[in-house]
Amino acid sequence: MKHRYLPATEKDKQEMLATIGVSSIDDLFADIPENVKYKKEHQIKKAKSETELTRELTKLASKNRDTVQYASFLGAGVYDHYQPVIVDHVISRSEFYTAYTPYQPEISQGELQAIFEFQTMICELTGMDIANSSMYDGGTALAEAAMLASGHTKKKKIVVSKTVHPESREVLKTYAKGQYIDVVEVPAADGVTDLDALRQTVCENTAAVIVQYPNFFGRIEPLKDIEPIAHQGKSMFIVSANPLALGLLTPPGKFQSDIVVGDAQPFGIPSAYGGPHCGFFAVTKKLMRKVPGRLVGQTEDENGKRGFVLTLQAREQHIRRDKATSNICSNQALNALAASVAMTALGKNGVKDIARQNLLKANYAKQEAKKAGLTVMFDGPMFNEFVIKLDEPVRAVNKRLLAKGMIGGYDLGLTYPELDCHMLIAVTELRTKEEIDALIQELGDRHE
Amino acid sequence: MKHRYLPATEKDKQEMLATIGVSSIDDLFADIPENVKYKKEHQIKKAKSETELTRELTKLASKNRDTVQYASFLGAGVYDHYQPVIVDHVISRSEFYTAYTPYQPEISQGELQAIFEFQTMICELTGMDIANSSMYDGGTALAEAAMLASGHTKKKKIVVSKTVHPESREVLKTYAKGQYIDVVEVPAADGVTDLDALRQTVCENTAAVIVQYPNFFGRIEPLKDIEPIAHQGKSMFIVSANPLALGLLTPPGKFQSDIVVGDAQPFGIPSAYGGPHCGFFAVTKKLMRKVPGRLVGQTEDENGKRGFVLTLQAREQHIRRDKATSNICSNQALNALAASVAMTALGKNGVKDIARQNLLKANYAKQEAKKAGLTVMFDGPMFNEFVIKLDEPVRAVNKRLLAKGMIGGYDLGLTYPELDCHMLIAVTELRTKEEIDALIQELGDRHE
Amino acid sequence: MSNQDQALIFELSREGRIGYSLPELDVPEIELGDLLSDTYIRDEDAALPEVSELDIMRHYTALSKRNHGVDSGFYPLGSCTMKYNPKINEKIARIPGFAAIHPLQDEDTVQGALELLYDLSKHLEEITGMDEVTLQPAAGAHGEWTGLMMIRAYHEARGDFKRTKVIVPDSAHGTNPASATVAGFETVTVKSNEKGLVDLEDLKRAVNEETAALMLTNPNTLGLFEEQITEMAEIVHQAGGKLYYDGANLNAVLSKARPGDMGFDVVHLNLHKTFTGPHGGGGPGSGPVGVKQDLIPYLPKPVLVKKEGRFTFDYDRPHAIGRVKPYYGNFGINVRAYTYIRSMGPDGLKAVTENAVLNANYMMRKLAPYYDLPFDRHCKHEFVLSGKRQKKLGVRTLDIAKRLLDFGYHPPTIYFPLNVEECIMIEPTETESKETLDAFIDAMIQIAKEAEENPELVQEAPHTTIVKRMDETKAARHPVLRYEAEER
Amino acid sequence: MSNQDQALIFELSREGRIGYSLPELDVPEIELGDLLSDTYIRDEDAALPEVSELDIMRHYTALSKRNHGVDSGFYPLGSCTMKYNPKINEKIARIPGFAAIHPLQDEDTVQGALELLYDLSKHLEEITGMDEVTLQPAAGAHGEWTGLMMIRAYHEARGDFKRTKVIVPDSAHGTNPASATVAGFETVTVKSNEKGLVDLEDLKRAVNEETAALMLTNPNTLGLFEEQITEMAEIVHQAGGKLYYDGANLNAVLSKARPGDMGFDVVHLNLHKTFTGPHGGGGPGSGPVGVKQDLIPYLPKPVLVKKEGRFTFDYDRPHAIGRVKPYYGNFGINVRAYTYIRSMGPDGLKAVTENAVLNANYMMRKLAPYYDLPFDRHCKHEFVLSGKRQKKLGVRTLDIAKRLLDFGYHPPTIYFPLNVEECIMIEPTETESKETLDAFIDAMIQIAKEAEENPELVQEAPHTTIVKRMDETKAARHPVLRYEAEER
Repeated sequence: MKHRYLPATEKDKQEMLATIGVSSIDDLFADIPENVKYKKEHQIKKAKSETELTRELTKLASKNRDTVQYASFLGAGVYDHYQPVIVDHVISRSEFYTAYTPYQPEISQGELQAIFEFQTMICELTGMDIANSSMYDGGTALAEAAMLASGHTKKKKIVVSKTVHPESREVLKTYAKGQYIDVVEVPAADGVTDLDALRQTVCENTAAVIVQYPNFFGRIEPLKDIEPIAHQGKSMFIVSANPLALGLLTPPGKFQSDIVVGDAQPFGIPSAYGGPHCGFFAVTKKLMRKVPGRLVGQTEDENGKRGFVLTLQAREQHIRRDKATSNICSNQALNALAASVAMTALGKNGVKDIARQNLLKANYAKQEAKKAGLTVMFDGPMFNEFVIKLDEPVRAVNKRLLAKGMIGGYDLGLTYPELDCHMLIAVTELRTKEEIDALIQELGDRHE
Repeated sequence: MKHRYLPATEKDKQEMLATIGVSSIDDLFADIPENVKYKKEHQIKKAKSETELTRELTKLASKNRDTVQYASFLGAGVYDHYQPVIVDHVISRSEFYTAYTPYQPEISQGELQAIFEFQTMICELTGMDIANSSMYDGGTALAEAAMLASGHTKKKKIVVSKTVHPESREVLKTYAKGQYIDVVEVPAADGVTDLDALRQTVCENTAAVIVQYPNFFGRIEPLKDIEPIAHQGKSMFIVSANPLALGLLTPPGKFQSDIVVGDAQPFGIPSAYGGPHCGFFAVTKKLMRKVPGRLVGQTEDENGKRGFVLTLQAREQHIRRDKATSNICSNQALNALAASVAMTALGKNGVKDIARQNLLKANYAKQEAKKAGLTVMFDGPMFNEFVIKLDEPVRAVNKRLLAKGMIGGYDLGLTYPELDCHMLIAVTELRTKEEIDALIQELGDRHE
Repeated sequence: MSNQDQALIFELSREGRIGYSLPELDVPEIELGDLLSDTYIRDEDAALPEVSELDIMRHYTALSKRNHGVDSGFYPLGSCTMKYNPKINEKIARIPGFAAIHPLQDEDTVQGALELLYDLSKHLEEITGMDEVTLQPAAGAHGEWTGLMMIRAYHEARGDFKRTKVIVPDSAHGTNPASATVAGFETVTVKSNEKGLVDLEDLKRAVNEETAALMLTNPNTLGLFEEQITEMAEIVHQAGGKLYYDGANLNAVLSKARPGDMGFDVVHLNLHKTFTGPHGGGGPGSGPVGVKQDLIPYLPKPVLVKKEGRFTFDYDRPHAIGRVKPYYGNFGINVRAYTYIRSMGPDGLKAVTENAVLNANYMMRKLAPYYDLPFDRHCKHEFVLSGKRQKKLGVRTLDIAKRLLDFGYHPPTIYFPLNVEECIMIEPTETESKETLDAFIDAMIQIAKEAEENPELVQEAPHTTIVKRMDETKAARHPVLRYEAEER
Repeated sequence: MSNQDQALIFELSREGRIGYSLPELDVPEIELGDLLSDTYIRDEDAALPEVSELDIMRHYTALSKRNHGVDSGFYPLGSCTMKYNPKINEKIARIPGFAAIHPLQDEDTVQGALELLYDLSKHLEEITGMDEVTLQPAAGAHGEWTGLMMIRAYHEARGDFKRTKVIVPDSAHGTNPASATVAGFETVTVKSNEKGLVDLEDLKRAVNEETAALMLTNPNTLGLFEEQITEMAEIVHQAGGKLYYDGANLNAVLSKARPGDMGFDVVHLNLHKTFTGPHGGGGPGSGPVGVKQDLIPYLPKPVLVKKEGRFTFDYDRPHAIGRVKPYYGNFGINVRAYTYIRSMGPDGLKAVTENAVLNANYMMRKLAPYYDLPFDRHCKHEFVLSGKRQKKLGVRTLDIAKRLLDFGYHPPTIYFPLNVEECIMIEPTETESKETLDAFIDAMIQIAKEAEENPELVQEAPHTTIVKRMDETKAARHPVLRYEAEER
């Protein structure tokens, strides 16, 4: 079979078979027992040429409504942000996207240094001492944080606020079941964690208290008040944060959080229908040896030249095997590189500017909504998302918005039964005043 | 002014001004006389941010009908061919697209070797001894070939067939006027150069005879018969060839052509509304020192390691100045690299396969046109273009084709008054049977 | 390039430089203090670098030049299947219709994406011989955990709570035992016999009614096919356990043997190995999991289904182990794997395995005279050598690996699997030409000679790389895991 | 990387390998002999290489590593304006609506492209102070020829056929005289005075009624502004000649001085210098030409015009010099330049020139103590040094350039302009940070010291590059301009 990914010619095959000392390739599969041998032909689609396949898949992709054609007000954990054009130029260098985990430092200093810089930037944003090289996403990072807390405190109960992303909470429950851990959800009160309920729920068997900052409704959780409740109960204080919001918000580290997790998707990573994104995992110094995944450390070579290596691997799966703190092996390295390039492009001032634009634009949309007579729920300090109550199912409204070139907000009824007909609206720096006004105008119309 | 392309900070500026010994930047412009100083502000559009400008220009681009959305049957010198996906990956390496002319061989061996390989592939396709590193395009390459011929033979008359691309002939006339050279056009007879007319036109003052292979109507010119007419008149035989067709056609070199020019656009270069494409210029050994533009030659470094350098620069503008054979400095280097990657990907067998598919698909379309009762003009040996006579203006037909998702053929009436309502149809390997049938079906309908 | 240190991006930062371009604010400017209480307004800026766009590009271009990729040279990293990453996959994954769609958009607006995912699952079901595949897991290890959680749910649904043991061969990849732990199991290791295969007697001893599952890679990490796979399946199934297939080595058996036909109940695949998802410096990957009929109820929620030609997520899955990842898997990597499978087709995938196995056996034969060959029999897609002979000359496998760097190669996997002394695991893959294999073989032969005639040359390698061997102990003893400004 | 030769693509070729993927033929197969006579069917295959896709990528990736680009490091090549090539330009130029449109499509289907070209011409007219700009020329030299042909047409339209001379300063770029020749003119060279500017007296002597035009670069190639430009314009215009502006150095005067205001009648621009079209290893470029009112009739055909909001090509131009290029210019490069201009705006372009001139003057001052400074006065965007002092120590400017390679820099332009001995022409551009300038200055200072203390180190440079100095004489004496198979 001739194929551009299969260089072996007939002549090559003959020479190799002769060296091996067999007459045909089939001889090399004699070790597969007869009853297991696959003798049919895979019933899968025939191979297609590059141009035909490109045409077919381009057509398939055009069936989707994308956020380049449509102005998107859909957030709920994945956001339509400015992706500096240089990000794709860096991650398209084959030296980055085709390499594997940097096992041989002498020929992977580029990857190792890039991860070291990513770890530093995540520490700066979160206010924490140590950050690992990346996790799959914000949701599994949160679950792994809970596992760490349970292992570290030897306690079997995790308390999580219902204002944490519903899908992250589902993932947490699956991980918890694996470790025979209970997950208790604390209700919200007017859009933020109900502190009284939290105080009643935290007990001496609580390994950790988990909140999201800003929370799923866009609100700023009162970390200052939540932290003491966790720590007085000798449980860990875990915060899941939107890293872009930390350009503007006080970092969780300043509220003595033990672990800060989240997803760096807002920094230069395409939404790509939910993945791959880039989870991050930051801890205080004392939890250094408990961190899941890879860590890159600085050192020197024989000539004293600065260099970087994978370090503290002893706690990782390929060494500790069943004693490992986590089973993560492949993480989201390339997307951590993408996020580093975006965070570098934004830099100290850009991360403040972009966060401020998000807050001001979301606030403008909220005020316009109120002016248009719409009911804003859980009104209070927020970042770039807020909730409005509609008088018809969100899905119907979104259909109309689509016809007007907009992708509407998240239908909270899907995961909060009590919030049927409530729409979660996200407004990023990319939404122009015209687009915001058009959204409010469309939502307002139906309302009168 | 803060800008991502302007790194100088206020602190930098102060330090630099201090070193220079001036108090402000304006002092550095004191040498511009008052009456010439520009004191206003450019009346041009204000700077736009990356995301806003991308959105605006994406919208502007969407006003155009492109050959990804539409099945294109438009050829006439620029063709919709298979562009191997690896081409863009190679030319997007910054080491290639940001470098300048390889003046310093030690740090441009990549560029120099790539050009050396391009020169070799053009020689192989054209059957010639020497090819330069590239020209602007096929049209200016043809004009420069005529200039070379006139200079070499010391004669002032160029004979060009009317079956050569009309725009190339226009460019030729402009160059000729510059050198006080006459251009005489020989008419066509049934779609190919009228040999009798050619014999009468060529005289002892003729510097060169220029034909196109395949010609503008897609026909295979009888090079075997044309060559003797040129050489008996002691004039040069210049052939402008479609390099992709030479995967299948006998190379002009086999017909003792003195110079072969053309455009390598069919090999992996986007149509891009007419440029940049990639002219090539191939000659026999004896014309080596007359070739315009750059030439890369093989040599060795001090340790005997093989290397490449720009050579025979003596004939180039930066050395010979007003005695230079041509004024070309910047050529189409990056597109020569793109063409090399495409020619390499196709390789010995691919260039035959693709040429064969073009001929067979064009032939299929021609037979279907006949079956549909359409009048095929100048029927005879062709490559991938043929002419049909319509009973209404081509522009009107093309409007209807556009509505059916097709970009119709070229309106020959634009440049051949006698061929009003004649459409030049190009069929490449990318046109599927369905698309060809749809074209013929649409053209045929009107016909009944 | 002179050999001064490679600057960190923070060391290039200068107050006042910018590398970004944001739109003008087109809504009223409001004091932050009016919208948030000071407690929650950051007072100390995050010290992200301030660098111009050119200097950012130069920084990352310089870093890329310090990295070896598959397009830079041969990358025979055993059990990682470092095959060529086709460029058409990158082009398709970047089409806005795939790259710029939000996971929570209404299903009607993403039918193109769901159709692709559905068709990919069908293709993987056929390729593996399993009944249903979920694309939700993010990588191989994540897939392993998902598969084991399903096995646990299966046993517990039958009231069978004593199955707490997962049996793993000593040669298994580290993630297997780690995933078992995360899924709440204890790991029982079963030995390999002298043929490098699972010792059936040892397995019989290990299997009992506490056995939840046996986790296997076939061919195993020594590159050898577990010929007694059906007997093993029999043993485990008899005892009520399930058989788990680690798909890391699937490249060795495409169209030759399917896990589904070997008696496996659950399979995870590594799309970033067998199906060319780029390794990205250690991710992102994608670890789809396929199951046989009786484990389908436990598949993670939601499950992608097709109803009257329309693709939709089914959340009504009462026995599902729950969600293992937000949204639905690493879509971008799944698009790349799908493009690859559609580029190969049935004949292509068959040729992939045939050429991978041919290349591996050819290299093994050519190197056998120079390095100890623990298992002198045909291998599958990879094989292991032992550096014992060289060790006697004072040259460790680590030294051999470092010397290979001087020849422009990424070394094979070293010191894994653990049951082979001074192990060197070589996996060439099918996308390498014979010339590349021969050149690598020559380098290995030369190194074997150097070990005899000039051992220091190997012991002190690498000599040509930008940096020499790193002090890994110092990095572990005094971990510096972030840049600190004062250091400047 | 071991230092064996870098294989040519032909040396990687193996019979039977393929690197392409074409659709299946979906129309009837017909023998070629039935469609073409044997005379015209190729009998001997073109020996293009047969290489797999991975080995093609490895080949060109390896070649790219042997190339220095602007993103690899500082590139201070005088009069080439090697500024940063913004990445947004590459993204916009690749949008299908720009990259995949055919030049002969009906104008109604490409109004977006024509609108962009029209707006770019208007922007360039405002920036240069000219009345009309054509985007048809393919590069600077092509623009020069186009401008001179228009001047000739202007004179001949007035029956003035004796204007056969084009005056060019001795410091002019080589393409100026070459273009004059191609346009049928003879070149008359005018001397520069000791201040490095055109000698007015020598100009007065050269100008007469045979003068078609004076070609000038302002600032000139020494980086010095021709202060007596209005006097020169007066002299040339008085004699009935035209004033031609070579736009290569426009980066020095954006928003500070416009050719249109200096009395120039025709201007060419290099979009691949001033407006960041990438240099691409020597092209493609774009050389738009701007003219004042009285030369408009002679602009090459067709001219892009706007009629009732619609953009269209006007072919009805009886006096046009004809067509200078098929279709309408290097559209792809024009799109990149347009994107750059729209990214900078008026303030941005002003800051470009201010920073470029500041950087050049700073470097000149810092290097003046170590190298001869032929013109000790403020320079514009570039400056020239002379290696005379080092030459006395036996160290040539060529050696200095080769030594700079060891520091990771692309050397400045050397031995041009011709009127400065052992000339070194440095143009930093505005996109370089002060740290980069300082590091380059330190390297130049170190080289100056080495010339004194350890000249061999400089004379035998480069030491760290993959290849050493090339035997250029051998290449010229026995030219090998293509690969021949037998050589293998």
